Amino acid sequence: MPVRLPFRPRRDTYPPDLWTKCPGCSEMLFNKQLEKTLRVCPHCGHHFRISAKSRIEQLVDNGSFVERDDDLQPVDPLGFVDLKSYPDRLVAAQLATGLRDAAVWGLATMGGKPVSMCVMDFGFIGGSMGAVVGEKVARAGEAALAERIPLIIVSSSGGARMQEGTYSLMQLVKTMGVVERVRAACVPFISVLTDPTTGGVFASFAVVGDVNIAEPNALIKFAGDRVSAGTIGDELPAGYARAEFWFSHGFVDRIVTRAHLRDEIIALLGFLAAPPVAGVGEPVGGTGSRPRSLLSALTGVLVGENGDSRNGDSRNGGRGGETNGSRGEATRG
Amino acid sequence: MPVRLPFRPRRDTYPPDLWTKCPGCSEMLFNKQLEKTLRVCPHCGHHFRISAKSRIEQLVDNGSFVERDDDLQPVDPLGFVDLKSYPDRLVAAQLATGLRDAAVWGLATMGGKPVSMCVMDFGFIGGSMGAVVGEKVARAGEAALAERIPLIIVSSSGGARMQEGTYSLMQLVKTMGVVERVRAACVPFISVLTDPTTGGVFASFAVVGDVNIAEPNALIKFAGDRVSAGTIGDELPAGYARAEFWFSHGFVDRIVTRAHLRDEIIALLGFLAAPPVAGVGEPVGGTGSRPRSLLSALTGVLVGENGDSRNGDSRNGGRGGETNGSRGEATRG
Amino acid sequence: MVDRILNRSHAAEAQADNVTAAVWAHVQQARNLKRPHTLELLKAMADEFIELHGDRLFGDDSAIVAGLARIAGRRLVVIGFQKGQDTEENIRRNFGLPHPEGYRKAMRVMDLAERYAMPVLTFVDVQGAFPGAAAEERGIAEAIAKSVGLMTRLRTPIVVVITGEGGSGGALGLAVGDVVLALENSIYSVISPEGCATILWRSAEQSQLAAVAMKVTAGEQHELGIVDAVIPEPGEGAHTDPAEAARLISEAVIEQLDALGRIPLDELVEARFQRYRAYGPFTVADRSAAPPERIGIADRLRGLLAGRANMPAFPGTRRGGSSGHEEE
Amino acid sequence: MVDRILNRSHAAEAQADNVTAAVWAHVQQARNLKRPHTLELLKAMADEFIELHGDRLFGDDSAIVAGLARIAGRRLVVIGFQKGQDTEENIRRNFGLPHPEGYRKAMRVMDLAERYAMPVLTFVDVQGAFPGAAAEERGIAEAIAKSVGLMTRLRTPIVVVITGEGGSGGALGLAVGDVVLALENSIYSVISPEGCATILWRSAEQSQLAAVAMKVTAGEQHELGIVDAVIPEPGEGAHTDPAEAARLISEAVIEQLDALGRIPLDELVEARFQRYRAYGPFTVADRSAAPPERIGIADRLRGLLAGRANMPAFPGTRRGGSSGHEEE
Ligand SMILES: [Zn+2]
Ligand SMILES: [Zn+2]
Repeated sequence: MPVRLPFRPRRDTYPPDLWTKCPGCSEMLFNKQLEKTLRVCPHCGHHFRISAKSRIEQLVDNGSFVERDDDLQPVDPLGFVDLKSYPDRLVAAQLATGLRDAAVWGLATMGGKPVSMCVMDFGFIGGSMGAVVGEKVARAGEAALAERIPLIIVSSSGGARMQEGTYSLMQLVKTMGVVERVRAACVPFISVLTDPTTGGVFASFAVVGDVNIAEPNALIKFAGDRVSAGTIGDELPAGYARAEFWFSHGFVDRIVTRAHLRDEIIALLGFLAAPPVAGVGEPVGGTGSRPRSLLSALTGVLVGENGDSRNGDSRNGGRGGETNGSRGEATRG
Repeated sequence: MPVRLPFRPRRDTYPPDLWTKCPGCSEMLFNKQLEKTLRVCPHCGHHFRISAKSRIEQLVDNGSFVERDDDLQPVDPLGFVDLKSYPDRLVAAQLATGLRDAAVWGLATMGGKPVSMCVMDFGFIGGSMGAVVGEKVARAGEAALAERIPLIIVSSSGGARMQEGTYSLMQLVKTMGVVERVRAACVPFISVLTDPTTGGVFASFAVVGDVNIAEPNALIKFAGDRVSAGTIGDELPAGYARAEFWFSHGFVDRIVTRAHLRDEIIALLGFLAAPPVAGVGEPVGGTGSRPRSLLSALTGVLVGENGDSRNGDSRNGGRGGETNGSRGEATRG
Repeated sequence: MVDRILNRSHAAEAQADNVTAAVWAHVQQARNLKRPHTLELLKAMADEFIELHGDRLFGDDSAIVAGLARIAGRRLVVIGFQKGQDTEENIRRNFGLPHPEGYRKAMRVMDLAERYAMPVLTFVDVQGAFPGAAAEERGIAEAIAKSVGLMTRLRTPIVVVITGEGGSGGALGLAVGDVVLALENSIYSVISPEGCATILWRSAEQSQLAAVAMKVTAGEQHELGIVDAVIPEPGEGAHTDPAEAARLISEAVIEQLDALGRIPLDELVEARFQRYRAYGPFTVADRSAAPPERIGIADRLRGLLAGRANMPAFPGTRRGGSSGHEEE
Repeated sequence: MVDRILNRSHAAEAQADNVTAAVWAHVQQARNLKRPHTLELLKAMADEFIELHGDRLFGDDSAIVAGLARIAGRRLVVIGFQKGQDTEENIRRNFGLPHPEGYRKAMRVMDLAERYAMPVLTFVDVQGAFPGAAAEERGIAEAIAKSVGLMTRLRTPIVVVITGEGGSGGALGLAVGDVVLALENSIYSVISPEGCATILWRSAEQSQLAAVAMKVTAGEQHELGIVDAVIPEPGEGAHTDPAEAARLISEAVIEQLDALGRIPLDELVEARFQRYRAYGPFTVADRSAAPPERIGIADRLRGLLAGRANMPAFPGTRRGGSSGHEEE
């Protein structure tokens, strides 16, 4: 008999009628207000972590997201037990998040343009990447390849999921294999690194976007566990391994506040479009025609290609206190 | 009426019956003896600069070198005059070296394998690269491409030749364009950097070999003139911009003494061989067949392909005092 | 064996202790400093080896060696991790912990392998990439990602041999291949047992339990389909007879190269991609099992855990995916 | 004008002084700190510009900027050198002197241009690459060589605009194109006049003579076929009316892009290769003019120099090669 998992959509880990203390500036923030600022502190700009579903809602054209493969479910290939058993951790995470695993992928439009999007959820066992997360990233990439539409991955992960052992390690290969094919086919890939993006996720797809965007102050690093475990006793400078650190070290193209992230990606999609046939693309002057996608027919949900905006203007209210949208941007007409 | 240029082969800038003071260890070296050690000091290993002709003699199978395009001659496109006129400098250099310009290229065999080789001569206006040198490098590369035989370039140059102005600068593009085609066609390119390799030669073909070999202590750098002109007042560490510096900074694969250079290149040619057709090369297990070259027919001078050695054993005498042949070599059966 | 640790009867507990001790002894064996590393193996296996140096970007990492080797008459590119044989060399080689330059050198040499039609052989024995700031800030993550990516598409056969400790992403950066072999006493894991214990048990002292739970031994990795074949070690381990160990490795590698050399490159690369594409079992939930009404979480959790018959696969799901190699 | 300097009659000397002064004024104009740089030009020309940062290897060089721009409705990749507008910015941008990371960023963004079918537009205004040890040891030579190499084969149109000082290899790293334009007051040279004077005149004070001898001005470079067309500057120079300068550049660039866009990519890349393949005139000696008997060098030199009628081309040779662009 099937056990019906008590999936419930995670509304809000912060009840709307209560207050949250900002870890950035210690201000008490009214949750309802915080929700309106996309969970960014209006006083200091601290970016709170958000769920995959919230992230998708903030990024895509209203109602355009069609989730794929929400039925993929993790198993316990090693029979792994630490202080808890892995299945227990899975069930607890599923109950807490309403997700079957730490990633959500699907097709959507942004500014009217179809995209393939995969978003990780740190709330699910630290956004760790096991077989299901790797599979979803891979399928998102393969859909982008098949449709020749941009791939957008929003990372938020502690790295590979230890409980699935080397199968988790192999997800680095699986995802990089697909991303290499995406690249070879001249299909755009925008990687968004949010707090935190560490370990094997940073050391695979997240670091190799055509454009790497990071949210301000996001913790991004590879050698998480061992540094924190004291293997290396170096004094680390302030701001070490934060988004701004990676910007100055050349691994992040742009640091973009959450309020500007959607517009930023839409602007990039105005430039990064797969040419009609991979690697060919005869005369490239002119205005860069993009082939009419077959995606609409497949998903049946896309809005018109002319729609460069969506409604949801309420979302744009209450963004006071945001500082400059993106670093190093020179002009933007 | 043609003026007959008084070309004479440069015998030896050091008369054989006299002595030379080694700048490395201040020992007085008998020139005849020095010649037997390939102009390497037997006491301290200092590598004296040598002419292009001597270099070729030391590297190729005896008598196998057939020079090409020895009739290319520089012109004075700018009507350039500094303290002397450029034509005067050219004539003086031609008289001193017996060369028409600072590079010699041709076809030869090494260990019985055909190669295309271009060697620069520092004695000709500091080995500087103008149109003729660029042309010879390009033609050597194109011959390697056409025959699918390895390209070997031995650099020794102060950089681009100022007297030909931006035409000299364009030689960087010309040579890199050809070298990029050599690379794309899976034709091997071994770059040998000798004292000195600086400026535009280092910043073009010399730095991009499949394998970069340097002679010990060779001065190799880009920003030669301006550092020495005092634009930057940094204290430079000892050994700065020497071969060993570049080895530790990752730009030189191997540092090889002159006595071992020929054997080293022959050993590399045992591995680096253009596959039958560029970029295809079906099943690659096995022992790596190389297509029978058509070169023999063209040059008419190649020794048999089985000839893994040449005579000229006299050259191998008198190499005492050489230290280890090459850095970082682990085993060599 | 994890189950045994859970059922804490005295007999089972003793048995679990035995298992744990055995696994930990295996881990210690894999880490034995005297085990032959890449250069020692090459010395025994190769007729000729020309080491190539430098990433052409920043430096030459001595914790990863790479070069051209002739083994049994074959031209190969060999890349591997290298620890020191003594303290001085260990310091020079950063105790075998690579920086980004090591992987970037590896990629440069892999490119030569592809262009000049030489198969690639890698030897994997590394605790992990260097975890310090110097490696981090120069992009150890990027270097590993790119190396892994390159290996998924490199158009030449790749044989990987795990010779000691296959530690995490640092190892993986050189461990993507058409065939993955492992020495009998080697280990392979997604994170070091110490790291795993620190995070999951909140104590590095539980490393032994972590090693057991992660199934790190070569034999277990073979059962999981991550390792294709286990190469036996001579005597009390590879370090007791390095020459014989090298002979056994050489034999196994050549056998694989012969087989791989018969496969057209397009097929080879596609099969390699599909191998890794398939790794990691998962299931597909029964969609008819719709979410129930929302009730108290604690109650539901309790009920669920009581009613759970047997993981891995959740009841009411059909099995999908595969454990990779087992599917082939 | 060099001839005039040599024939040292008084009138000619005065004239030579005038020429030298004029050339040097041109050099100063090209180096005017107020001239608009890449970002200032983009501000005036582009409807949209998204700057991309970082080489994905070591750092982000602020002396080279790169990004995605929309100009007159066209998607372009724009890359250029950037000096500061004031002292603070100049320090931050290292006075516009790039490190290797700048060229490596440029290559990364050029790769995007190729893959997403965007033409490349570069703005060149740099004294030269940063000549310090930090740039040297991280491979400024390698970075420039690779960038030049990539530009010879990039499968998308490239338009180069020399806007100020086209200084040596540092400039060349972004200056390989299908079309090379130059602002009226710009200069282009194989080495800075100061560097040339230091080496050839053994005195940096002779920079003005070096500038004359190297024919550094945009107009002379156009005559030599290195520059395809000169873009006029408004008023007293581009800095006196940056908006108008940007408009004139934009007009010229768009005209070229329109023409280049009609050429199939294979032909475009081949023509670009051939353009640079042909640069640099030389002659072919008459082989019948065999070397004479060996005689005293001094005598021969004297006789030769006396008998020499007229360089450049040695007598007894037929002209070969070409000055590049003039041949087309
Ligand atoms: Zn705050
Ligand atoms: Zn000496």
